[in-house]
Amino acid sequence: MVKVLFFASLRARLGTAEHRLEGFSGSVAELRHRLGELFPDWQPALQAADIQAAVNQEMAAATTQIGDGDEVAFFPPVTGG
Amino acid sequence: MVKVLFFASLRARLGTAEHRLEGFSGSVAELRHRLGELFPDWQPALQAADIQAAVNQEMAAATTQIGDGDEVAFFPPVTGG
Amino acid sequence: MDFIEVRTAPFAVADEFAALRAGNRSDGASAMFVGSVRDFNAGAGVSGLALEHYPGMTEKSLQRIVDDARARWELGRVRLLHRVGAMAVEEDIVFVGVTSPHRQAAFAACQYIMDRLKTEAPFWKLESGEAGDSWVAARDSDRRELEKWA
Amino acid sequence: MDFIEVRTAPFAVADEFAALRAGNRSDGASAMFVGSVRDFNAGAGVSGLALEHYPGMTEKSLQRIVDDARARWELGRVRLLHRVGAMAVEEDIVFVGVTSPHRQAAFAACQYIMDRLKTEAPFWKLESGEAGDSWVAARDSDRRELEKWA
Repeated sequence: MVKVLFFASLRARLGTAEHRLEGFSGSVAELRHRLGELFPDWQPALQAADIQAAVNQEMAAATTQIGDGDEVAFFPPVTGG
Repeated sequence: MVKVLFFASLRARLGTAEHRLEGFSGSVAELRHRLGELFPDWQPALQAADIQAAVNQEMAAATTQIGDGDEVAFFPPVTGG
Repeated sequence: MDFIEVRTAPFAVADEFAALRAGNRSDGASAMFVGSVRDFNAGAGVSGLALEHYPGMTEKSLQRIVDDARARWELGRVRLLHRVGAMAVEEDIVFVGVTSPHRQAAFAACQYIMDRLKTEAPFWKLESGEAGDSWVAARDSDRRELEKWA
Repeated sequence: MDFIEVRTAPFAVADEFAALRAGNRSDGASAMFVGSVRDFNAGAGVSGLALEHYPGMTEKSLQRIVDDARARWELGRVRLLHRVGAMAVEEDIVFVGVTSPHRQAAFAACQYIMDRLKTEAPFWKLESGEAGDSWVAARDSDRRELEKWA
């Protein structure tokens, strides 16, 4: 099971903060694609060019590999401080 | 009359904080020289390479002109902050 | 010597400065930065904001930034506090305080921590204002500031 | 919007920060620096120091430095306090606080004010320590720091 989190404007656009996906393994880019297939309404927000990803709470690249038990987060550029 | 002030280590070495000089006009360098003539004991301290001068409370060059009523100060490099 | 905290409660600069200095006889320099809620962003009136973060990742991210600052400069104490939750205009959001024997190191590290925090710590701001609620957009200028540390 | 003071009494960072922020809704950034008495200088134990200045010239010098900072950056409030007289180790000597709408301007101006103060404001330090009293020597490094503002 992969735990997927969404933050800030992305969470607001998707209307959900968390989704759990069984049986996924692949890259961050592939996970984004898979979520778009599962939830076509999510596609525009999920595919936005500035969306970033973290895997197990570390910033991740599109090619970062994800497997069972991982925590993945998608979010817009950060604006703290 | 020119009012001459000395600060910090220079004051300590000369043993005086202030000297008033009548009838002087000339440059900062000439004033330094004149004070050395008047007080030979002061020469080594007054001629030290790092001694700086201010005229009327503004940093001054060796060539800055001084006349009656001016306030001149000699001091070592500053060390505030 | 690091104190890093994500919190909802306001902080007091007096307490943070006291913690940087108490018994600290060797660091003559203390540099501090405070970021506060402004009443406008991109021109629109703002009445307050809600700060969201990614619990767990936030703390790791802040610790890494502080570790990297320590690797670059000789630092004494570092205190980094960032608030989350609801805040009104004029409230303080973030405090960074750094002590060092050297003034330049204290300034540089304080600025470096803020520059990196702005571009990589997972915080997001939702502003409330005249025109309703809106998510604050990241600024290219914040990204460019990082170049000076490359 | 400038507050510049040469004083014998200690200052409180809490009061200075409060004065930088009270009713200040437009400046999101506050950068501050505090310089404190260290327990060593050039290796010798220090128990305290006496700070001497040139009354009249000091205030003019500090005002000029702040004016020059304002000409370079968009600043809100500036507070610059420098103590004179006798101080023990750990006591605070100088406070510089600057607010701005822009973080980089606040940091730069705060650092600029300190860099110039260090090389041109007429203050001198007499340290008391293990080896008796000695005048603190100016540092070449302070002079070199000025080059970044040229």
